[in-house]
Amino acid sequence: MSILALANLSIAWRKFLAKRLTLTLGAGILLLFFLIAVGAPVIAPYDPILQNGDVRLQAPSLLHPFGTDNFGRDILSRVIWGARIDLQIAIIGVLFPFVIGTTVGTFAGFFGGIADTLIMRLVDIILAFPFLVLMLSIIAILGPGLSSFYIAMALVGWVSYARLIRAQMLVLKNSDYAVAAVSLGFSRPRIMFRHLLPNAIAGSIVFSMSDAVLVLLGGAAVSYLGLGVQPPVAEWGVMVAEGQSFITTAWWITLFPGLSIVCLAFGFSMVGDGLGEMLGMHE
Amino acid sequence: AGVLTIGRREDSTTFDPIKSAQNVDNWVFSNVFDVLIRVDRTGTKLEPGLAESWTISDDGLIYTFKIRDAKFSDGSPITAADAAFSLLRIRDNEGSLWSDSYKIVDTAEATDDKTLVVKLKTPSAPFLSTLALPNVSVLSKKALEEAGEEAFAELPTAASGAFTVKEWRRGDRVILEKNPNFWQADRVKLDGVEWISVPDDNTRMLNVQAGQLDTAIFVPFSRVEELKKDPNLTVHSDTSTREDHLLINHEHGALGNKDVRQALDMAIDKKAIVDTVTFGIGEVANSYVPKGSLYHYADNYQYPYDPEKAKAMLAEAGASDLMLDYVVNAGNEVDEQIAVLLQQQLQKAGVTVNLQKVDPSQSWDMLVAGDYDISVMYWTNDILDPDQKTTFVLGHDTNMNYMTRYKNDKIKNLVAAARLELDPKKREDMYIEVQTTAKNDVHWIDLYYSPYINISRKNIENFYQNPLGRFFLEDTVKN
Amino acid sequence: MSAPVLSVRNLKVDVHLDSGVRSLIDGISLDLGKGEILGLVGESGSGKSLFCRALVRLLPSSLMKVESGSIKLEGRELTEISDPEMLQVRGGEIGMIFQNPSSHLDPVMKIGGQIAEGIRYHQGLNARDARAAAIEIMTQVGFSDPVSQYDSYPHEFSGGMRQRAMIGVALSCNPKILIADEPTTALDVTIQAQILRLLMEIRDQRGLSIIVITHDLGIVAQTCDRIAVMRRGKLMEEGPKRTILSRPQNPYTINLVNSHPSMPDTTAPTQTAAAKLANPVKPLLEIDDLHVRFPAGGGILRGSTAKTISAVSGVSLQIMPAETVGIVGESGSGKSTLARAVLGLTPISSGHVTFDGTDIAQQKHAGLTKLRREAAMVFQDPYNALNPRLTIGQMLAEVLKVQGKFAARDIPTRIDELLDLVGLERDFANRKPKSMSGGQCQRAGIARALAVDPKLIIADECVAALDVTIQAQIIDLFRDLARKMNLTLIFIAHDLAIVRNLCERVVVMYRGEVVEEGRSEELFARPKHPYTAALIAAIPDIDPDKPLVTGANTGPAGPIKSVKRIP
Amino acid sequence: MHRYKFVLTRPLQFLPVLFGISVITFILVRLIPGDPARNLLGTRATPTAIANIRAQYGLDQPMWLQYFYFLKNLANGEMGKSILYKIDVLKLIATRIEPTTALVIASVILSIAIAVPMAAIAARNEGRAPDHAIRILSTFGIGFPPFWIGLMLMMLFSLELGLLPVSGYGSTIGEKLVHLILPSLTVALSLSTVLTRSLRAAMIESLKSDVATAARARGMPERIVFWRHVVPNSLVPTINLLAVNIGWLIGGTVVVESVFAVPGMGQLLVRAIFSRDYMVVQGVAMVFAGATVLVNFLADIITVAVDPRVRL
Ligand SMILES: Nc1ncnc2c1ncn2[C@@H]1O[C@H](COP(=O)(O)OP(=O)(O)OP(=O)(O)O)[C@@H](O)[C@H]1O
Ligand SMILES: Nc1ncnc2c1ncn2[C@@H]1O[C@H](COP(=O)(O)OP(=O)(O)OP(=O)(O)O)[C@@H](O)[C@H]1O
Ligand SMILES: [Mg+2]
Ligand SMILES: [Mg+2]
Repeated sequence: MSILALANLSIAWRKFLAKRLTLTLGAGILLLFFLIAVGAPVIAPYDPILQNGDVRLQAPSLLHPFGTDNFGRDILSRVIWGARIDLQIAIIGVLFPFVIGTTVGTFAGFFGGIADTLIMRLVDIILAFPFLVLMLSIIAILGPGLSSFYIAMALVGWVSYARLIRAQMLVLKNSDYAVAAVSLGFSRPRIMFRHLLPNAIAGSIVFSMSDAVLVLLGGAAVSYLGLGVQPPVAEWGVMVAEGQSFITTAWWITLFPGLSIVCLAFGFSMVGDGLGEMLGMHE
Repeated sequence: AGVLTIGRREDSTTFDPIKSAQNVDNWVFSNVFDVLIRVDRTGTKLEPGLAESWTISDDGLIYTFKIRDAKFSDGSPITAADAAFSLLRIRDNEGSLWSDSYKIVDTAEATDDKTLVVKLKTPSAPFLSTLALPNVSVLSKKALEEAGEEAFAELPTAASGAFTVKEWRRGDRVILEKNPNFWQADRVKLDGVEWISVPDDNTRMLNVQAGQLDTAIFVPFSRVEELKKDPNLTVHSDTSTREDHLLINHEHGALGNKDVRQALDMAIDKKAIVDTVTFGIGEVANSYVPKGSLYHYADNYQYPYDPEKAKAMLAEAGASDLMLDYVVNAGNEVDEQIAVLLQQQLQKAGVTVNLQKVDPSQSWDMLVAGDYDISVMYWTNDILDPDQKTTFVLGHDTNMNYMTRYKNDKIKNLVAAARLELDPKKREDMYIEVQTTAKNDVHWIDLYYSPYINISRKNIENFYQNPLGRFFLEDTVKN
Repeated sequence: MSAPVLSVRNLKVDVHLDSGVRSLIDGISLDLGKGEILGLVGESGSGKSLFCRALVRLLPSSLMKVESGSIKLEGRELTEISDPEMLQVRGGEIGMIFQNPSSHLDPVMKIGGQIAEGIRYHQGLNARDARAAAIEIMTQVGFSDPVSQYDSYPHEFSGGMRQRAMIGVALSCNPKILIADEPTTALDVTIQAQILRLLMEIRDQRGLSIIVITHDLGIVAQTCDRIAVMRRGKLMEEGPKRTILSRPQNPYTINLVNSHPSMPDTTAPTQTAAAKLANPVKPLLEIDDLHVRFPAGGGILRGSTAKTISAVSGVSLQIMPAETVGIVGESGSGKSTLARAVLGLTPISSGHVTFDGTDIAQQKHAGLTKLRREAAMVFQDPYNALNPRLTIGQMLAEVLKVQGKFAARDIPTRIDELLDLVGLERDFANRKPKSMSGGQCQRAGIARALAVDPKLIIADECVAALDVTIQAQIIDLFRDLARKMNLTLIFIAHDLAIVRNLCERVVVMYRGEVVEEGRSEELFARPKHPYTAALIAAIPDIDPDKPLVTGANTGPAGPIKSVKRIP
Repeated sequence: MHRYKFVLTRPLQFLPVLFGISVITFILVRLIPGDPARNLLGTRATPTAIANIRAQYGLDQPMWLQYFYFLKNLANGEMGKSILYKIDVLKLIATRIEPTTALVIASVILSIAIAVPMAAIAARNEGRAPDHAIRILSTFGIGFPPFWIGLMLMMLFSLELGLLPVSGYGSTIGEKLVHLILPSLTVALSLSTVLTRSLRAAMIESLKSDVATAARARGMPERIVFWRHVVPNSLVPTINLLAVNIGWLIGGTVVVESVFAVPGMGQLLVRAIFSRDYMVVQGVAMVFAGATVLVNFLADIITVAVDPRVRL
């Protein structure tokens, strides 16, 4: 490749950056967290679960940039390892609801009728159901742990996607190109999945990014009530919750994991905004 | 003078003493209802309450109480009939949570207004102690029947204690007012008391720091050091009967082996737990009978912390790759911290621990079902006598020795005998034997004792509770 | 011409994009005399709207800038005044009427309120006086019951009434100049005629100066005094209406004038039709007493208290093979519904549709399969009818694959053929609808219809959104195709001029019924039904000497009586 | 009015939802491991005492029979008796319903009061510094958990400045209002971020809409264009977002109630769940669900009132 081509490429890239600043910035943040998560064993200065009675509750210092907790564990290392769990929570916690909700919403919106009515009533019920009762009971029934949390999230979370997609489907299935597809003798699955779904899904993709934030917070809320990730695993929500008894004496225990949640959330919402701009949601 | 405000975690659930077994309720009952016999401030002696004096027949079956001249808050006299009614009610009432504890009572009769005669089915050394329980407080038969049980439980119309219930704002606070008809009314300095529910620990402390509450109870260990520095506050540390211990399921594989249990005991650094979890406030426990309680054996054996030896013992017992399921109570900060700590300590002895955090109700189920290997629980005494706890923990009773499934017939017989032994000296010896045997068997692992920690503003004096938890608000002064 | 009210000199507007600066208005100079109506014509994207917005500093994007030039309003230089002063100019001096009243009227504010708003702001009247003044204006623009209509919301009115309201809003500030940006494109001919007449009346009453933007030369011919022709941001030609229409100088203008469909057509397609009629055959499509009803209340815009809406009621038609039939009628008369019902895209309430001998209601499966393989539809809105995520090539390939008439190997060649057929370059196969102009999309839509290799094509208002030059191209294309491939064509439109040009037979629909049907030249020459007559009379002719006739001239929004009233 | 016909018919659609919720809560709470009787008895529970309590509350009956009684009670307007508090569930809820309702309403009002100006500033400065600042700020609002925000507010306003009470609820209206400021601010800080985002997007769209252009073209100053045309046209999607979020909001008060010691239903619910007080969990869930349904209904009415085009 010639120098000229490279220069052109970099100009194009810069233009893309300027245009998609939000998206790029958001994706950059997410990528950073991803790298941190992947590189945790290398980056983290200490073992995240190793307790050290000699350095309990130490304020941030050169040795421990984020300080230590009441077991003398290094907060920085825990925050770094926490990225693994929290990214996983955000991704899996969104993926399942997304897939389930999208599928259900597509069918309900496209076919309508009794199935649609039943599904929408179910959606109403879940929406009206106190989230906490549902969450706590599902976790209690399934036993504690991340997988229960995912299942609970999926059982509750699909509703939003189903609603979004269904609403889009109702509009799109009467659109001219859907009618055109019918008039051309296309099969229903083809119309649903090849023609309508790709056009209906943009809103859900954008929403999934803010949903990721909500899932992270849901995790934190469940942790506050004591049913989060099992100790001694480092997870930001749990760290924040555990640190609450030290808020007045050792602020660093809550602040750094809290800030990490904020940054990750910020990354996700930037990507969401960026995708929205790109997919022409706000126009 | 003045109204004392006390911040606590949860609000009361009822004012019918027989229908609750929770400290939140009992501690308020003690302010509102008086008992025949009280436990003193040190928690080691009984002292007269509404019963001025009492005699016990030689066979230990018949108790005769002389009821003091006292009035309910509505002005009616407190009679032996009321006392008999209350005692029989806790035994017979359908809604009573305590009937099992009073099944030993055969009859209770008021022979006259001031004389109550109670006949037991069998002799019982701890019986007098059980009369000090707030749940068996003396209620006014007339008031209760006039108001109806439910209404009375909402807002008692007659109080026998230092205060009457003026208002109960559910979920928020219980408002008590001085009872002018209380027999020790001149002892009471406060005009009233408000028990206010502030669930969040930080918020509760902040309320006292900001001067919006006079006192707060349940101070987290982690906050003590800092609160002591606040010039406006006094931090109180009152001896309690609380003991935290590690339950072991004796029915699970290697855990049935005494050597393995002893190894586990040696693998645990209790001092480190005291330092980390209680911030040095607690004290390493050496017996299931808490320090300062009746018949506590101070010289009981204490396993040394020796992870190497523990490892060797485990290997010898063929349990070198021991894997244990540890049920942790979610939402309990202290429990979770102990779990994290123990996990690492046991690791050093080659024991792998899986933490299973579940909510407290569920952990009960798992413990009862034997669905666990180890788990940390705690116990506080309701009565002064060690019999209650001993029976539950070692009496081979219906609860499988507090879910440990520990079996030792010698202990079983000893516990039963001690209950009947009326001679204090002999009883003490028996309890020492129980304590040493249990320790040797490692029925569970004693971890630490911890005090009640409360804070109050500097203008509050004489705010304290006895080891059984009773707050002596009749002595409290608000300046 | 008296001293111009508005005088624009050498106006330049640029847009500053990442990719560089593009000139959108390139040195335009124009004068507008007092009481004059100036017609601004030109193809889509030529900068007509932009020019007018530049006058009042309302450019649609922050990336655009007026680079140079002067705009003098009665001697005052508008490019130099401050923003607050400009607020007074907008509305107060220059009023705007927009193309699409549905989107420019505030849907959540009462019509009267929107008119009164400008009055209160510009004339400082109190609420009561403003209301009175607004009612006065509403009367002027032809509201029949302004006092009660004052409190109605835009959605409660028909398109024509909304456009009147829009004019009322513009008049409310009592401007000296009125700019009407394509004021009638969304309306059908009869309403269009009423609105144009209204504009002229207002000019006469108030002595306003008006700029009318349009792409329809007929409108210009009927209403304007002077014409300015724009193309690609430049002024092509400008002058008195008659001069431009009769002796256009610029080649673009010549093309524009020549492609106007109302020009007498010498190559009438009648011979072929006559030839076909000589040997009668079985009809390809037979519609017998067709009814389509919709549950009421579903239509948000037309909600009524009736239980159902009869969109099509009792239509019977026979279409012969290779025939070209036009269906005309005002908006909402049921044309699209009829088309959709015929193709089985909307459930039929009663009646029969027989396609090539198969009753599609009775033999549903067989009928629909046959229909889907042999009939195709071209949709009204070129953008919406194409899946935005597929390239034209992918779209055509999919149709060909599903129809299965070609081997997979031959599909690429066939796509090229189809693109050639509709006059698109072959590399359009790789483009998505977003990057194409309306006309190009329309061609792609036609290519898709042809990909089915149909016997019957139903084209639903497929040229309404396009400008005349492209319209003409597409009409030619259809004519060609009909001839070459022996197609049967049903052509739906509300533009009668086009239908007259293209179709052998015309069907006139009114409120769901067929009110008249006949051979084109006959029907246009001697309409039997008064509604047909009104429709024909309302076509703005490019000949300025054929005056514009508002529908039956029954005053504002006068309804035209149907012969048979529908209940 | 015809447009409001749904006001009469819509409530019928609530019934299946409420019925569904009753079934699900009923089954769900009973599936959670744990025993209300043991909870009540605490550490000293003996099997006989447990059996005794289970019998008293009918927990020893087969599940379907329990549900039948539950429905029968419900038909009589009763919801059973709390195991923990020993009183009628409805009576219990009645004592707790006011603080939660007040908290939710105050939070909603406060979040709107925060969200509207924030969104307005952001939308009118789209792509410029204030817009970015507000978007970053609003991410902080959701990133930090309410108990953290709540505590910070308390330390600032109560401990340092001594302006507001730390926690609690009060008994007079004035006291209650003062007590509600901090908790509702805490909820509002997170809720308003969601609203701000949605409102900002809607406003940006509206600002570029033909309606705004038309208003500008008739010489309306930007202020009038914004408040009279852009804002009303941006409200509907936000109202619906709020309605959808109301369930979450009501649930979200749980944490805030316990942080600020507000004696509301959230606290009641948590305590009931943890002590397996089935009847109370059922009752509160039904009330929450009813409230959610009601709010959505209100949102429908508001939507119809705000946007004359909408019919339901
Ligand atoms: N927001 C915008 N950003 C960039 N370019 C624009 C924008 N709006 C319009 N343009 C460009 O400005 C040019 C002139 O547009 P304008 O709207 O004036 O056309 P027009 O003559 O009114 O066309 P039409 O008949 O389709 O309304 C077009 O090339 C168009 O692509
Ligand atoms: N899905 C539907 N539900 C309810 N009413 C409908 C529906 N589709 C069409 N209508 C109504 O049926 C009538 C005929 O509509 P149709 O679209 O066929 O008119 P059209 O002649 O094609 O008008 P246009 O020229 O505006 O395209 C109208 O009153 C319309 O409101
Ligand atoms: Mg234009
Ligand atoms: Mg149509």
